[in-house]
Amino acid sequence: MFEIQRTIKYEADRVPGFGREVMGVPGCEKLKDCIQCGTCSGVCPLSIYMDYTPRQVMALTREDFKREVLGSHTIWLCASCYACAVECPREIRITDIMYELKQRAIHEGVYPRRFPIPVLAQEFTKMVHDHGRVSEGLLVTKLFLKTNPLAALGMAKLGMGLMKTGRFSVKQENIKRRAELAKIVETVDQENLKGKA
Amino acid sequence: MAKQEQEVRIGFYVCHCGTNIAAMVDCPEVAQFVGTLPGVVLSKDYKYMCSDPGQELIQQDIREHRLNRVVVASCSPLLHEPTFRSATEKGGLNQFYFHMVNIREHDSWVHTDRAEATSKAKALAQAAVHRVAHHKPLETKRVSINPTTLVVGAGIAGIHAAMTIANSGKKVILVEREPTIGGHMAKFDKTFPTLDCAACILTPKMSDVGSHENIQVLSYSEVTKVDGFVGNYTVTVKRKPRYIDEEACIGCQDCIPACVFKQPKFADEFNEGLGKRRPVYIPFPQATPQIVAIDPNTCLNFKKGEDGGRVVSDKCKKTCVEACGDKNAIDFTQVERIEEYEVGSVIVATGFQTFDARRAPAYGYGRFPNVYTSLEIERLVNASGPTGGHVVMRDGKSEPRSVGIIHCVGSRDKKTNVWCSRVCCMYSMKLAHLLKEHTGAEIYNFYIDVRTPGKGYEEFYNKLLDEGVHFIRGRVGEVTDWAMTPDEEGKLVIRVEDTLAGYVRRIPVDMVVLATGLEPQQDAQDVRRMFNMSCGSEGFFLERHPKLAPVNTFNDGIYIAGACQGPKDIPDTVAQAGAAAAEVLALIDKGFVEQEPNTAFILEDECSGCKSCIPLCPYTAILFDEGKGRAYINEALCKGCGTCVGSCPSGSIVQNLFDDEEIFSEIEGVLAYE
Amino acid sequence: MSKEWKPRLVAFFCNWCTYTAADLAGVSRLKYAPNVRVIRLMCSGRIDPQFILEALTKGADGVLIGGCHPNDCHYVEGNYKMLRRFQLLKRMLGDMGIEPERVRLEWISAAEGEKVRRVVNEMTEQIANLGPLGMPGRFAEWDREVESLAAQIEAREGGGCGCGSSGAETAEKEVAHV
Amino acid sequence: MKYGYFPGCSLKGTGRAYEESLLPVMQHLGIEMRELDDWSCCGATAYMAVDEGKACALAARNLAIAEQEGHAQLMAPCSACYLVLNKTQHYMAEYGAMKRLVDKALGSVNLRVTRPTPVRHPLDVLLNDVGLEAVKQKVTHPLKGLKVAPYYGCQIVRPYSTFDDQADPQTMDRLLESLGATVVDWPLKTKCCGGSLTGTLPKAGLRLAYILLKEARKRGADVIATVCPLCQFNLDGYHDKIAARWEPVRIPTVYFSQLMGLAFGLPAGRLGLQRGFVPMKPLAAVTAA
Repeated sequence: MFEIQRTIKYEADRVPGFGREVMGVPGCEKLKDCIQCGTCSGVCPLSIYMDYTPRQVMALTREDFKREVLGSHTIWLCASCYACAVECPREIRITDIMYELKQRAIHEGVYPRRFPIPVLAQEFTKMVHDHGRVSEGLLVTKLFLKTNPLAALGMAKLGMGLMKTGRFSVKQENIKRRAELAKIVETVDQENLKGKA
Repeated sequence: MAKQEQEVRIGFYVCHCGTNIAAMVDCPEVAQFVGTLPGVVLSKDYKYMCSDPGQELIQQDIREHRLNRVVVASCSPLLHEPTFRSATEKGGLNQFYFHMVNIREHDSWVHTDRAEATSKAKALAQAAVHRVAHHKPLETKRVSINPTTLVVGAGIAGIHAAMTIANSGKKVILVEREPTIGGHMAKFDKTFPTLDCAACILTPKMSDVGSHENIQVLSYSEVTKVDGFVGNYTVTVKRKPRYIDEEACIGCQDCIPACVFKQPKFADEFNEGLGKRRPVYIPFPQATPQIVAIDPNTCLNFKKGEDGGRVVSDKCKKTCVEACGDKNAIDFTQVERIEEYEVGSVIVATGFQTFDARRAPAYGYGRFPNVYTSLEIERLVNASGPTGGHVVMRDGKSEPRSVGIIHCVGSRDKKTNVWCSRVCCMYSMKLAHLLKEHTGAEIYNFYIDVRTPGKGYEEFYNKLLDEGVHFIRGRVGEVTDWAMTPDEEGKLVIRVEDTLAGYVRRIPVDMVVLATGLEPQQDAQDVRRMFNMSCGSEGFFLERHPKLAPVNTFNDGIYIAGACQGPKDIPDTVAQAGAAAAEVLALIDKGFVEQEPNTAFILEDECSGCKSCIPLCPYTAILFDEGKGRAYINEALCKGCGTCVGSCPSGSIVQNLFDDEEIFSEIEGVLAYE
Repeated sequence: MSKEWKPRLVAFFCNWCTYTAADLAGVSRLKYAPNVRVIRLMCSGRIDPQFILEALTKGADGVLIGGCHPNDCHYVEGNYKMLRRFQLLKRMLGDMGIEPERVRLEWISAAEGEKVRRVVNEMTEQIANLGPLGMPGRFAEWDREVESLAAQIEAREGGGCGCGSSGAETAEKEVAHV
Repeated sequence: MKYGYFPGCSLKGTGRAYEESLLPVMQHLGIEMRELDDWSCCGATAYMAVDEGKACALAARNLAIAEQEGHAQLMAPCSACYLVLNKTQHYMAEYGAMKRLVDKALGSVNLRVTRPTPVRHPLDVLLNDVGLEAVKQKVTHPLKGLKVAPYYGCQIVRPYSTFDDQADPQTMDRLLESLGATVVDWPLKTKCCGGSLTGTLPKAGLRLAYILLKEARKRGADVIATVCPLCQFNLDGYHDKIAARWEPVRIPTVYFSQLMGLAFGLPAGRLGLQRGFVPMKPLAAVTAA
């Protein structure tokens, strides 16, 4: 016995306008020029772990398959090494498109649950908002507690080692003008809202 | 002007050009508007003005309505001005009583708002109506055509064009910068898709050229200067010294083995550096002319001179001279010579260069010895190549068991060359076939798209599929030498997304072939300037019209053929060379050209004799009459740029077709419409 | 004017490079602002500064000149010669209070259809921001001022010596300095 | 020579040894580095994934502070900071909307970016401002016989770097040569170290680190030299896990600045060398000399 699955896509599976919307974002406009050559996947160090290769993400985005793209692992596996963007023969900034897709996935809350990467991104952001700087030790600790407490045990040895070499601290770094930072963030939020209105 | 006693009667026609114009410009409205302008006797819109009925319409109206001016609003005057001028003339008017308005290229094709486009068309039409009222009858000037033709570049395009013209009994001067004619094609082993041997079809043609009574081959020479105009060009040719008296050398090649270098030692250009040659050499056995050349950079009889160039040192034993004996063909004192030739027309067939694979660093050319360019493989599979057709890798002995051919290297890439080079798919498949035939290796083709638009090409693709050559659709990410698995050790690893299978793959191979694209020659811009041509944005020479004048340039009497106009394969190149030859022969056969009468003249009464115009003329057409204290223009030398007219302080120079009153009325016209 | 004002540009393009480039823009179906009206000349060297002045006085809001790139002139160096004249003209226009953006010189080769599109769009936008030049209106105004001044003078001097015209001339000079 | 100095969060945490070695080395070369007052997070990778506009505003805050303090140039040793600060300037120049957004956000706290401040990597400064000759003159303990694999990682050469080749960078190679070391030619100079995936998705992230370590060892390197705190952490911190998953590939990974310090004869104990997990054994001889 084996399970079978339908893979056909109907027009109803598309979210018309999604591709155009992404291509309207600064840095993402050249997606229009993609010729599906696969160079991005060919140079990507992580493409071998992806459910869709970067090239497929480009095709799916352009064809409005929003759910597939935002729900993919690919966008979270991108390590931002920019190899694809540099090698792309159409000068598509694939890394920046990945960022845009990550933002949309977070915004819509569609990333896989307990998937550590988006959680890391959010924890990171929160820490920056609150304190202005990132304290790596604290960040990692929080991350593991939120996603996989068991794995935290596996990392304990590394943590101990870091502490021994004076590199691990759960002390929170702070900047002085935190209010200033909060105001900047708030203004961006307001502008974004205005933009959407 | 005083002579305009006659009442101006203008006929105006606006062309729909099918829907090309009519879709964006309301043609009836334009016609209706122009009909209200003073001087316009009739105003019509018509579907296709350039068609026979359209031209007939003009002629008929001239007769019936006693028109004495004609304006047509349609496409670019660069396309159809001659058509309508001739219709005007056939209608019984002087052809220069015509003016043309460009509402297609400059209006309907570039705008998106119908009202705006219509309004622009009206303004442009009104300007023409204003202008044409001031037109004067002019006569064209006939210039005779020198029946000798210059062909620049002796690859297959230049050879074919030269032969075609020479066979009709006309003289040809064929200039080639290398020591032999033949170009890139001479380096190829087989040609696609028929796999007939390049040498078998090319070398007989080469020797025919060499011995043709109507063709003068100037090998190892370069054109450095071109003066004159259609029908009468003076061309300056630099004859580079090959240190051999071309008349005396009989091509016995006894001097070559006699050279003091017992073994060939220097990189052989013809073999893409894969073989070696001596300082005295002949590029390949069937080279034409059959004359050796001495390379002063490696010959021991030369040393570095004070200005950095090579000068004779006389330090060598000169065993070559000894071997030459009383033929006395070796002449170390030879220097560069400058010669001038008079010709009537020119065919530029300067070809292409291949993309430098080092510009695609991810593929490791120059870093990994067993990464080759396609041209190197051409020599490697060639029976007369450096290994006698034995395909071995750089170690000189081992045959590859697996080969990866990477397509589109330096093509379809915005970082290097954006265009498709057209020939790489086919030549890659040809090389795949030959490599498989020679070595039995597994061959992988990595492609973005397989493009086989040519007679028998798709069939060739099928043949390759039948032969079991792998085709993997994916542009290679990188070629590296680090191994992940034991079978990758010591190999070149190609990492690529197999986009059709949907997997990223690592494929270890012994040899990588880079299918490098075609690009304009290094000095294409200099050549373009010399012949007053234009280049497209990619740097290939621009044809006058992509469909209707594919071998003409914007400069009359200068034609282009072959890959200097854009990447193309041998069949297309030969076809184009034939077309260029036909254009030249048509010109020679006609015997004369009519020149646009847009020359300038000086109103003697108004000239103040300030002489400021004289140094402005690049053709020294303006002279000074000391007796009268006035300048005057030699019409035969004037080419009608109007620079002197624009700068004359007393306004005493007039340019036919572009005189002040014509232009001022045009300015007024375009602005009169709200 | 009841209609909404839109910039009007007159362009002088040389036959060999820029006019051909504009044709190429057409063949390539590039879209650009419809505000430009092209006048074809054989060479940018033919451009007399008076053409530009004439265009501005007859109601153009801007003038674009297109010629071959340096070293690429079909007539060897007509473009250079025009460039020299152009520099002088620019200074003069500046003295007249005409913004420098209104008269623009661009080298556009036959292959640069895209550049035609970019330059026309840029210039249209710039001039739309500057607003109408309104030379015809300004001239009419100047004429009226001159006339009224002349009338005043005539009234003051009783119009005895028939020097009305010379009076108008001096008045014009004065007005020009305002 | 004076530069504003943007350390970034890592150089105060896991990448502490980078700062500990870079500052004395630069001082030794007569370069003044003034740390920006009250700098904040650069807006790094993780932030870009949440909100690009905020990330740019954050980066721009630091640029505005640099401008306010009158720095003509800003040195950013961390690769991620280097990239984000550069990217922000590119985006602000290229996209009017981004510039308006950032200007507005900064304006709300009376900060302003009025001119581009060149953001420089220490390698760029060392090669192009200081010059290799000046570096050589300071070398008292040449790293003779030490085989170093220079590892640039991704973000300093891609995509905004102007000072080195994207495919085959050379600056660190030449710097290391001038210290007397033998540079190991290896093809993985600019490959990804796994980034933050070593922590979040070890299966994928650690494999990348493993490949780098394995190849460096195979090519006979004694030590890997790096320019980025995250790279150093990934290549140094996970040897046990890598050994458990694949095979042991122990090889030390240090900052290029630590090697410079050693070559300059600065006290080894003050270069943060004790902070590495895999000690740099072969250097014992060098430092003793």
